[in-house]
Amino acid sequence: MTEREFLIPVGPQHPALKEPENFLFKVEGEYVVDVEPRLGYNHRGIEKAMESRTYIQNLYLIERICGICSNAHQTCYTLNVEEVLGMEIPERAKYIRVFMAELERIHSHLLWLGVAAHEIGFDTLFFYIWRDREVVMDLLEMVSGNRVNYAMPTIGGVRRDIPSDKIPQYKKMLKILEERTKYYKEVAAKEQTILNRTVGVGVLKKADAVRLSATGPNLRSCGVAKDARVDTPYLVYDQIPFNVITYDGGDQLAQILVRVDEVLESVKICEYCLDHLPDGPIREKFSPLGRVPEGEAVNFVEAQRGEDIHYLQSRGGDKPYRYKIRAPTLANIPSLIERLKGGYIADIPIVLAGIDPCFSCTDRMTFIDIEKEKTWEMTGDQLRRYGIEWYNR
Amino acid sequence: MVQSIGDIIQIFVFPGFLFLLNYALFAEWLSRKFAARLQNRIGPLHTGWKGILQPLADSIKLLAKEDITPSAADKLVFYATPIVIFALPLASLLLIPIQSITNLWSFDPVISFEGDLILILLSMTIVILSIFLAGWSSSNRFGAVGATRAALQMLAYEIPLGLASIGPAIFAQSLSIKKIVNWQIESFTSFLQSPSLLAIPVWLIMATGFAVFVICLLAELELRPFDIPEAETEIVGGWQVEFSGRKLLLLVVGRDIKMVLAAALLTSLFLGGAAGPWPIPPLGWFIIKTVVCIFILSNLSILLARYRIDQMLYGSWKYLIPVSVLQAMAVIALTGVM
Amino acid sequence: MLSLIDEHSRLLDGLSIHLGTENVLDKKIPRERRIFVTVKKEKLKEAMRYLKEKENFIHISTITALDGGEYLEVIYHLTKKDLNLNLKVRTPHDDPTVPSISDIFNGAILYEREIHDLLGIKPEGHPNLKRLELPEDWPEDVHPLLKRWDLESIRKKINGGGE
Amino acid sequence: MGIISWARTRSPWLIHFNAGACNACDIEVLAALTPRFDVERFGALLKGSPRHADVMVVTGSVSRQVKDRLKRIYAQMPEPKFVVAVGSCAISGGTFQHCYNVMEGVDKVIPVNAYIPGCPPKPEAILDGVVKLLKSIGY
Repeated sequence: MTEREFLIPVGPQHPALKEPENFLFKVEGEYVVDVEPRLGYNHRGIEKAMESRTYIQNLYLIERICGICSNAHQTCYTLNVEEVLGMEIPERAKYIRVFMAELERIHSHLLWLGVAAHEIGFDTLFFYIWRDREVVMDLLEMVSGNRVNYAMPTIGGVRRDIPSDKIPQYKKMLKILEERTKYYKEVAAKEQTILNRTVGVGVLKKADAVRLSATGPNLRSCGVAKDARVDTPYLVYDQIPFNVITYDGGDQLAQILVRVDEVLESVKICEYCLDHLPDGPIREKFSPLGRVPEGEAVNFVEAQRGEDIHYLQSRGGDKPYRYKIRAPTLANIPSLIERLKGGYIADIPIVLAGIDPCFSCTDRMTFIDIEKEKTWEMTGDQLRRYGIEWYNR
Repeated sequence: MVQSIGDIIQIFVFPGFLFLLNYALFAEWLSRKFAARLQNRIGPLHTGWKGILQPLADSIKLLAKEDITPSAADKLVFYATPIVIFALPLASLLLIPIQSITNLWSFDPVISFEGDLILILLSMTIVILSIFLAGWSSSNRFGAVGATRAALQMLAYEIPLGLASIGPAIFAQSLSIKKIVNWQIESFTSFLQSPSLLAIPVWLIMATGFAVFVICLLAELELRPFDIPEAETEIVGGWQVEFSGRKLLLLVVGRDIKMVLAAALLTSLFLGGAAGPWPIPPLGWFIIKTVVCIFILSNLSILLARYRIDQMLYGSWKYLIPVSVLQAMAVIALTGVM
Repeated sequence: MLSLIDEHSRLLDGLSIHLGTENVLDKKIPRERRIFVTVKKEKLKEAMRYLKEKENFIHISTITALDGGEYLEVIYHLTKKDLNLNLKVRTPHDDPTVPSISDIFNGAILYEREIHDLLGIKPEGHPNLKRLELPEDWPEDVHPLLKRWDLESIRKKINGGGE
Repeated sequence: MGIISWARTRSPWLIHFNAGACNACDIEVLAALTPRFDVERFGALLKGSPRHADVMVVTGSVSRQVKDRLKRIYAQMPEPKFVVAVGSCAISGGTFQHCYNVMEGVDKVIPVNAYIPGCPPKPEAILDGVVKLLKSIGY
């Protein structure tokens, strides 16, 4: 702590971070020198709880790890259980799961785009984007009955079918989404005030991104084309033509453009799924008390924020012996620290939001700093004592 | 005796505090509604007709709230600064010509003397200094960072603000706002009778002065592109973070009055004050012109994202100050020729 | 072009030759793109170096640790194009330590802190072994994911020791 | 008392605190601000600092780590303050009831005035909850 450094706690209650996490920044004037993330405010001990619940009950728990990528976690969980059961799910169910996954990606990326605009103080864009996001929320509500936590994937297939007479309406809504996203892509790329706050801000070099095994748009914005849908394809992603978006700017603008292009890509995938939806049943029989044979399985899903890995070990019986979840945000935190160092205080929110952190996913296993630092709101006398102690150090 | 009662009414009732306070609340409703409509929202709706009483409801609620003073805060400064931030803009609004109560068609201000323009600029600077003190005295980290940012921002826009306001003063050969307004009326009427070629550069200079003035007012009012001192997403409310209850009320209404002061200054220096053709009295013209200025200010603040403090300093030192200096020089050159 | 399964078995043979067949306890290829292999604890670092240089694995997805009853098991999930390799290492309950691989795969620095926190498996040579996501007022010796701790005993320990 | 209670019901300034939620409720609280639902019609604004706020919107089953931060933020709010627990996690811990790190419900930590059930409650439900809270304090 050099003479002029000043410790700014950001969070756990902070309007820029929608979730409780606490970053301690060592700053010199307006420059960030060092970052100590202190999270764990969201840790609920889900993995322990999963060991004491049956497979069907775990479906509801897995879905509520994180509101925005609930479908991704559920898809991965059902893939794991079906692999251990050796159960083959109907082709139609696979297409519906991919359709839901891509819809959720559109929903999450649009949400993030709005929040990113809000971080740099551009509230008008935030309101416009979230107004257009309502279109995808209505679409999700029509398909699954709920705006968030759709509970579509279940062990053995999908819970609800897509009525074929509704498909033209879904397509019309997808078209609206595509136009609006193209408009926002143009705004993001040309609006000078956005460029001022995002170009060259929070830059991550490609070597660092690979060294720290980052994932998702955070990695792809540094020019590395790594996508779980291509590296370890699951469901029917190997039959669907789509390309992996990469930009090599490595700064916040690259993150914005990667996500906006991915929305356009997801709209194409959704349309492909709707066109090639095979008919047939949507679910295999799996009784709620069903027992799962011994075995283990690892599965990857490309969630909105990156590669989401689940590991299941079952030793017979109706409860998993061990279930491990590593959400994408935890993999992105070391590279987030790299991005934050050397920036301005004013850039903290946009760089923090850059990796689209989902601390409710991460917090099942995020990390805390032992050093006994006070909570975010130092009272006056602590600050004075701290100030005196700091000056005569 | 009669004279003094007239003054009291002028200061406290008509073009004075009562009218200005209501007008400030009306201005806040206007900008909030305008911002909402621009963002495709509805804005306040249920309090009074179309939500017009919303600012009043906010103020009364704040009056009735608990007023917390942090134990470590510097008590005297913590109490004094909100009062200064509220009182100074209100007082300097008395210097603006709105409407004289003696006869319907004249618009001389409550007090007018040579150099009241300088007094208004001084009061604006003191308000910013008290904002710095307020943030610093609240002994909260975010307050401290907000305060330093407010001070930094003042460095950036004070000089262009002063220079831009000198333009009309030099044209009118005087530093009193009343005379500046009169000059504008004469030059405008003379231009209508005999449009001379010489008028074009005058209009050009006045236009650049207007633009520079608007940008500096955005910074002074801490509106969107320059609301760095109270950047809500970065430092949690900036220098206002520790204020609550009555002190927060003084700050909120103080900001509205500053908005009205900015709009009034803009109209009287560049848009011909409260003067206008026959049917509408000066008060009507004053309200129309200030509403237009408020629209301009809040429209600009809606459409732009927030700049970083260093970008703002860089922008103002590199562009704003040279332009305002050029404008002042051009004015001097032109008056020499005329 | 070799089919994926042949590719995986070629990789496994290369690994067991490099480490010596007695150190590779069991190998399993359940399906395309998945390999499960168990290695002796002493040979872990060497295996990791081999996989990084020879088989150009660069990305470590995560590290899973579980309480397998008589032993503690740690699984390293490495991924690259078209392959996910899961390297398993076992340690007895009374010696819960594992050599740290954060110098080979920097991304693992967080996952090792997590297994230390939740299961008490200490990664040797870890640069800053601090507590992971458990709260600050959490007693040191309680590692919730160990099988001997169930919900009531954790609550009793915390409420007893805690507030 | 008519004017003050009229003013209090007409301008509830909100502050949002996520006490370990899965952020489904948080994005619905945020959606309530956006053009389609626009909670500003009732005069509600989202404020940054607890000093400026009257109503605290808490989401999520309070995790052990967040517990004392929640108390601290609640203590910082000036007096006529109200708490709205949004979502079944905030009401009773929801699906995370038997997890070792969860306090199962906001009312175990701070007094709560209004509960909005749902997982997540739709923005209309949140608006309805806020308006009902306003009516109740309007007595």
